[in-house]
Amino acid sequence: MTSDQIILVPLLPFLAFAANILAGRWLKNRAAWLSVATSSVACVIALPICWAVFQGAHFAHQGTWLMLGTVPLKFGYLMDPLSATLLFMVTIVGTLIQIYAAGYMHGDPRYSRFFAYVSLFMSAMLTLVVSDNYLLFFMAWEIMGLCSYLLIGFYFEKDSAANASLKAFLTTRIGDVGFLLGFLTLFAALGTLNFSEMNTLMAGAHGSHATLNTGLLTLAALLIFCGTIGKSAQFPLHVWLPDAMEGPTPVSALIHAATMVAAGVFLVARSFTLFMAVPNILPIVTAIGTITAFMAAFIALTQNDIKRILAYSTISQLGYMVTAMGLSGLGAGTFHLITHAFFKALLFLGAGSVIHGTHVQDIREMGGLFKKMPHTAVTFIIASLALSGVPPLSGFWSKDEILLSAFGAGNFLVFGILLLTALMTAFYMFRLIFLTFFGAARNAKVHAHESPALMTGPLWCLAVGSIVIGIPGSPFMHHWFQKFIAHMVHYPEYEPSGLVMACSIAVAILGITLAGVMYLKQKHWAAAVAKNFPLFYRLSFNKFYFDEFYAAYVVKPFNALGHVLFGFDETVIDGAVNGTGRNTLFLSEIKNWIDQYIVDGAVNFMGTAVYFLNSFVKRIQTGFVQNYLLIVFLVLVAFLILELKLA
Amino acid sequence: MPILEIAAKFGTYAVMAVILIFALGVVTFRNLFHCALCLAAALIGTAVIYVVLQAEYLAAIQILLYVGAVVTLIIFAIMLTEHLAGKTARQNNSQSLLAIVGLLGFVTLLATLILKTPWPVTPTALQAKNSVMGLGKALMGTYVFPFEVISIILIAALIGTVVIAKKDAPEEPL
Amino acid sequence: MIVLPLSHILIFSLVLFAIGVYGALVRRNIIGILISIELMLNAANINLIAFSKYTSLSPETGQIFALFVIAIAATAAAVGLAIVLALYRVRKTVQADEVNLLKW
Amino acid sequence: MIRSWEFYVDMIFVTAKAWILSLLGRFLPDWIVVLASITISGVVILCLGPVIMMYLTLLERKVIGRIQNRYGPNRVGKWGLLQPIADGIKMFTKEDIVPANADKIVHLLAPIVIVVPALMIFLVVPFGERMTAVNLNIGLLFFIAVSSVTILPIFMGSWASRNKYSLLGGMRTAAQMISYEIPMTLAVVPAIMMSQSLSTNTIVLAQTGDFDLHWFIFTPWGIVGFIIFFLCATAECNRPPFDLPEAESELVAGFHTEYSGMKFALFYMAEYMNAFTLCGIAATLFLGGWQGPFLPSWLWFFGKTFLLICVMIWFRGTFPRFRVDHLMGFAWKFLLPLTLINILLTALWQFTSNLTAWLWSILILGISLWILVKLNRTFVPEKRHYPLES
Amino acid sequence: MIFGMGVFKGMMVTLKNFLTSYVCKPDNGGIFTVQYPEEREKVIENFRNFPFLVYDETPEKIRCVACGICERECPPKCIHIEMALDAAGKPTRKPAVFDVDYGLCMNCGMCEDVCPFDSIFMDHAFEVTAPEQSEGLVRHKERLMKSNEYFQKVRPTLASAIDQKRKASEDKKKAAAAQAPAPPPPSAGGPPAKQEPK
Repeated sequence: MTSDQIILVPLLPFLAFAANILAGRWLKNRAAWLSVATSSVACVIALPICWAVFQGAHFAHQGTWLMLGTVPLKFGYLMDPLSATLLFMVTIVGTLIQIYAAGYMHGDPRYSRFFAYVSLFMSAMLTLVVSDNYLLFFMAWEIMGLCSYLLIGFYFEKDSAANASLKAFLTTRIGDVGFLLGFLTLFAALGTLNFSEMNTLMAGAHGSHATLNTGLLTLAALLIFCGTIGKSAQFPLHVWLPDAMEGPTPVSALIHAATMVAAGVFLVARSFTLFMAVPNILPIVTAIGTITAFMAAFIALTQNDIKRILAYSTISQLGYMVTAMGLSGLGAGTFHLITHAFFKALLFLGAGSVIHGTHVQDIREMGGLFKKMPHTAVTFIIASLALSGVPPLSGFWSKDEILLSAFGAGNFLVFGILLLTALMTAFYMFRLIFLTFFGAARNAKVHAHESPALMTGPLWCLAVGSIVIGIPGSPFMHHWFQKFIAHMVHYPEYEPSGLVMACSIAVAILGITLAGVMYLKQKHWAAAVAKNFPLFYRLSFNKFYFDEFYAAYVVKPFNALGHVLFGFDETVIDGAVNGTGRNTLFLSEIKNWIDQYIVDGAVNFMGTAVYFLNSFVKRIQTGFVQNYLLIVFLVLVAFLILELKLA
Repeated sequence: MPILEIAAKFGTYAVMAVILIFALGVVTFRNLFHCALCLAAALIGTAVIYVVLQAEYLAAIQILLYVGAVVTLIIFAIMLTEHLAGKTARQNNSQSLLAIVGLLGFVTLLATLILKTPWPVTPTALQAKNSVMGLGKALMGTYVFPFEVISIILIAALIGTVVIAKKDAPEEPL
Repeated sequence: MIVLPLSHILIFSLVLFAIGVYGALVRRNIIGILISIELMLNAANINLIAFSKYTSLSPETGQIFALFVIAIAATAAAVGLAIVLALYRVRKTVQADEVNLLKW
Repeated sequence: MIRSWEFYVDMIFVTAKAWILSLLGRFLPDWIVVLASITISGVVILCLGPVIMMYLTLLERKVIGRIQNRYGPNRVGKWGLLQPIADGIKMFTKEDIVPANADKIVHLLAPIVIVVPALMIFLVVPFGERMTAVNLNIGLLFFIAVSSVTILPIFMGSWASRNKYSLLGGMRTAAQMISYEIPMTLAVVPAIMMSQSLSTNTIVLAQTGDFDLHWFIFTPWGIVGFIIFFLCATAECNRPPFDLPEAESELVAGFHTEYSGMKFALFYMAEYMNAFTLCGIAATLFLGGWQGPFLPSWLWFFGKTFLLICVMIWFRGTFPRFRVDHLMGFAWKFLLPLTLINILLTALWQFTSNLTAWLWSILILGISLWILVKLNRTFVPEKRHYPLES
Repeated sequence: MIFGMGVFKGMMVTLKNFLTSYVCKPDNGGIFTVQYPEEREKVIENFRNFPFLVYDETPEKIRCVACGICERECPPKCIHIEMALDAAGKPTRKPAVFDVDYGLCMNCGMCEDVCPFDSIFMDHAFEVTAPEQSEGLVRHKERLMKSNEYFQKVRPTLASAIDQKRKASEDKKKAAAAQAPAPPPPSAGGPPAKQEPK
């Protein structure tokens, strides 16, 4: 019965949500503690179960929810290596971020509502993680989308926040519709929505493709991947994520860095057998991932908003994960997902701490914060090192795994792009750090101060996590994690390669050095680079003109279509109407005479005649309902007689 | 025990007759309150018929919902709209004769039809016992969707009733 | 089990229904009409149960339909009576033939 | 089969009836025996009801007297044992007054009709082992349905009297009874869920167990359900503190203001029989009905029932009357959510072990009670300050 | 505060009352009903109900002199006095008729206060019943007259005080009589003669 307690894990945050949303007015500041407490309890319940799964256990339980005709709708939970890993990550990171948020959101007028939304989000995310079928998965997925919308637009007084929330919602919606259609297609093809059953079917079908409808499955896989593209902000639907940074920073950390956006990758991991079974889909995944990784990193090079840089970094890293999935590197992708969750959450929280301390977001306004905010700075640097892939921090191991899958698969183009991306990653992260924490303070108006212990505490916890979480996947533990994931699904594994590792370390150090040189020593270099490569600079600075592109080629056409239709209405139809009107006016003058004497006479005669007749007939319409009822009834009787006569 | 069976049979006919008498009372009494009471009596009688047809559960539900709730509601409405000691006005409108003629036709026609039709009455069906358990299972299984829809309808009716019957801010009568 | 002929039950419910129809047709009071409609629904219920008992359908089907009818009848009564009360408040009458604005 | 003498004491009434029937069966045809069986049960119930009612009035007057430091009736017979009979004689011989404008027939019918459901509920009450008059498989539903009919005669009486106090009392009764019927019905649901039956007999049998610790009241949902059921039962039979329909200080006597003599006595009788049957059902549902060690089953049943009735009387001796809005609010805003939570607890009980379920139940109940109390501020008045108090 | 605690407390109070009614004395929670005909509460001495007339040793030696002051002062006018006449038709300073209508009397005690001859007092007897209201509750002189011993018994403090006073005045009178010869009788008989209304 112990594993049944897993139901409590999503349920407890949901209770916190209910309490906060219903009784938030007098819970006031206690709202945060309610949310934190429920998350912590969920964490405490979840961790032993995760541990058991790490030891090799496997839990699943199913119950029938409804019988729709003969098809049972079954809900249940599934605790396999994948979900245990995610559960482990989400509960810990979520709890820490909520503790942080209790400090960060202090004094907000909608304090309790914030925690209500966050708890609802936690509940949905945990449901998604433990769910064992696509339907429940999708339901949780949609609730997460809703929470994301609510939280991005949390400061809905700001126009930008409201617009960003709308943008995020609409953009992800495209992917969600794809996902919905995808799993319905899958249901049509397989007759089940259950992950385990799907895996079994796929494993069975591996030998004989004839039994399964490959066309339908390909379509299903493509559509499901649409969901990933939307949720994980992959090219070309990545535009919402940077704007989503309008939400409170803990939200950015929790939803838009650590958990929700990772759900897309998790979806691919869940459907991995499907993607493996269907030919020609993995290259698409790889391509999308690589493009995203490179493009986002490239954009991040020139951004100035601290949260935006991190957002693009997130997109880039998600691209990494998707690439890993595309290269059949399930273990590598999942591993990177976990490590990324820790250090990216830490980065966002650090950024939040910086914003909290300085009240500015532009890195050009900052500088020299290391002295003033030591805790934040140190943890931030740890996270950046992890992200840049400096050994022995966690990011190095996971990134190395991904590079290894590319290398091992012999896909050297991808490998090269990923290396380049890693270089850029190290560069922009340390650009950020050097501009923010080192050098001299550039804006005298900024009075920075260290954040309270309530906020730095989670930072340190996450920092420790960022350092050690890579160990299970490292050679020190003999790549335990990859083997653990491989228990579930078999995918190609590659021998660790010293060359890849060396490349990885080299680009990381190169990037950091470059950033150091450019932003600490030779400060004019940055401007020079921008001047000498104007095309690249503009592309990067303007985010590849994606928003403009969409504005020009998606939004504008629709607007233009509207305008055209309106113009058509105004000129052609109205003109025709007006012209007709003028002509009619003229004609009517003539007709008037005819009308008055001939037609009117006739009409009046008709009217009189009708009125005369009507005075008998109109009595039927008495206004009494019962009269009508009687007539209906009598007609019914008449029909009955008729019918009997005929019969 | 043929005597008991015959007695029960005639008892049933007697109940039917009583129901019909009360039903006539429902439509003919001048005092609306008496009508409502007759309705309650007729409904209780119908519950007895249900018991005869071995639908005990439904009989109980009939009494609980109809007599306990609907009739009470009707009586409330009567009390709110009727003047306690007011003279009752003419209760029937002028179409009663026509209605009676039509109804007689209707009843004769359908009665002949009923008598002529060979109903597929099966002895196995007559012997079948239906349990409350089976009813519950059917309600929660086969008919779960209509059941849920009913709950939505009930909620809608609840809200609608409150909205309609709520006293608005005072305004001019039409 | 008392074996009445099915046709007797049907005729009984037919007569009950006819009485209800008569009430719905001739009562002036709207509440009276509502009461009569309850009678008609009742007659229909008897038919449902009788059919489910006498024919080889699943015995639950008819009862469940009757159950639904009862539920709907309750909502109908509630909404109808609310309308009657609103009408009474606005027009100070509950006579059906005094509410005849909707004509000609 | 050899049985202990306890068994025969237990079965004394059942055996007596069976003996009479077998005696009849020797001389008379079967159908008369069937009729006789029905008649015996009917006659027993018809006698039992009024007798119980009479002595309940005496019990009530005695206990209330004791609570108020008085003796209560003690003049007619030893300890006033003949007092109910004297009251009865008085009621019979009193003049029957009918108001001039009253609706005579309905006025006459109301007190007669009100006794019918009160007596009918006796049919499904299990007085002892094998001592249910009619072992209906929908017994509990029958009880709920029939007790809901009680509203109707009260309406009849109040409307037919043509008296504003009667009418107000009738309206109040209807509102109160409909409101409290809902939490009462929902409070019954856990017992049905756990025993998986609507039959009162089966529910009693479901509570069999060692040391009688299987009574439903020894579970968290059982105790909550029992308290809610008992409160609702008190309200259903219009007993204090829920006696608004007959609030003397406001409505003279509510719906039976215009009744006197035997008609009044019938109203009174119905009320007391309702109190008895409701307490009996409460004992059946939650206190294990006739289950109990050592004593014969029927003695256990009557003991439990009278204990509950004494609690009702105790209530009457203790509490002042509710205010109308508090009364309705209590049913709709407090009891109703609590019953729903209680159903949840029942489900919980079925799924986890006892100790865990207890802990969870206490947690959930505590939280929900706290929330309900917070939401229902009106029931918890502000701390009042009386300036005269030193 | 736990919700429902007040309810529980209230019930405990009544339960305590219920239980103590069986074991305790009236003063600390027991039953304080008095089972009237069999047992009755002690009447306090100053309790006053209806008036009565006091006579000394024998009924002839009635204290009342039929002066009529009480008749005049009685607020509900429930006293009716007629003075006795002797054979000669002279007033005798004794009441011939002394009726008190208990049905009218409101137990105010005015008569007791105004009586200068310490003759009329309020009694303790309250169980006064009559089959018929108008005449049955009228008490005539014969039933009104009670001996001084009775007075001593029901209201000992007042009675002994009055006895002492009377004895003192008697002594004073005796002493005065010893000093001076007895005054002529007409001076004493004067005022009653004037008072004769009829």
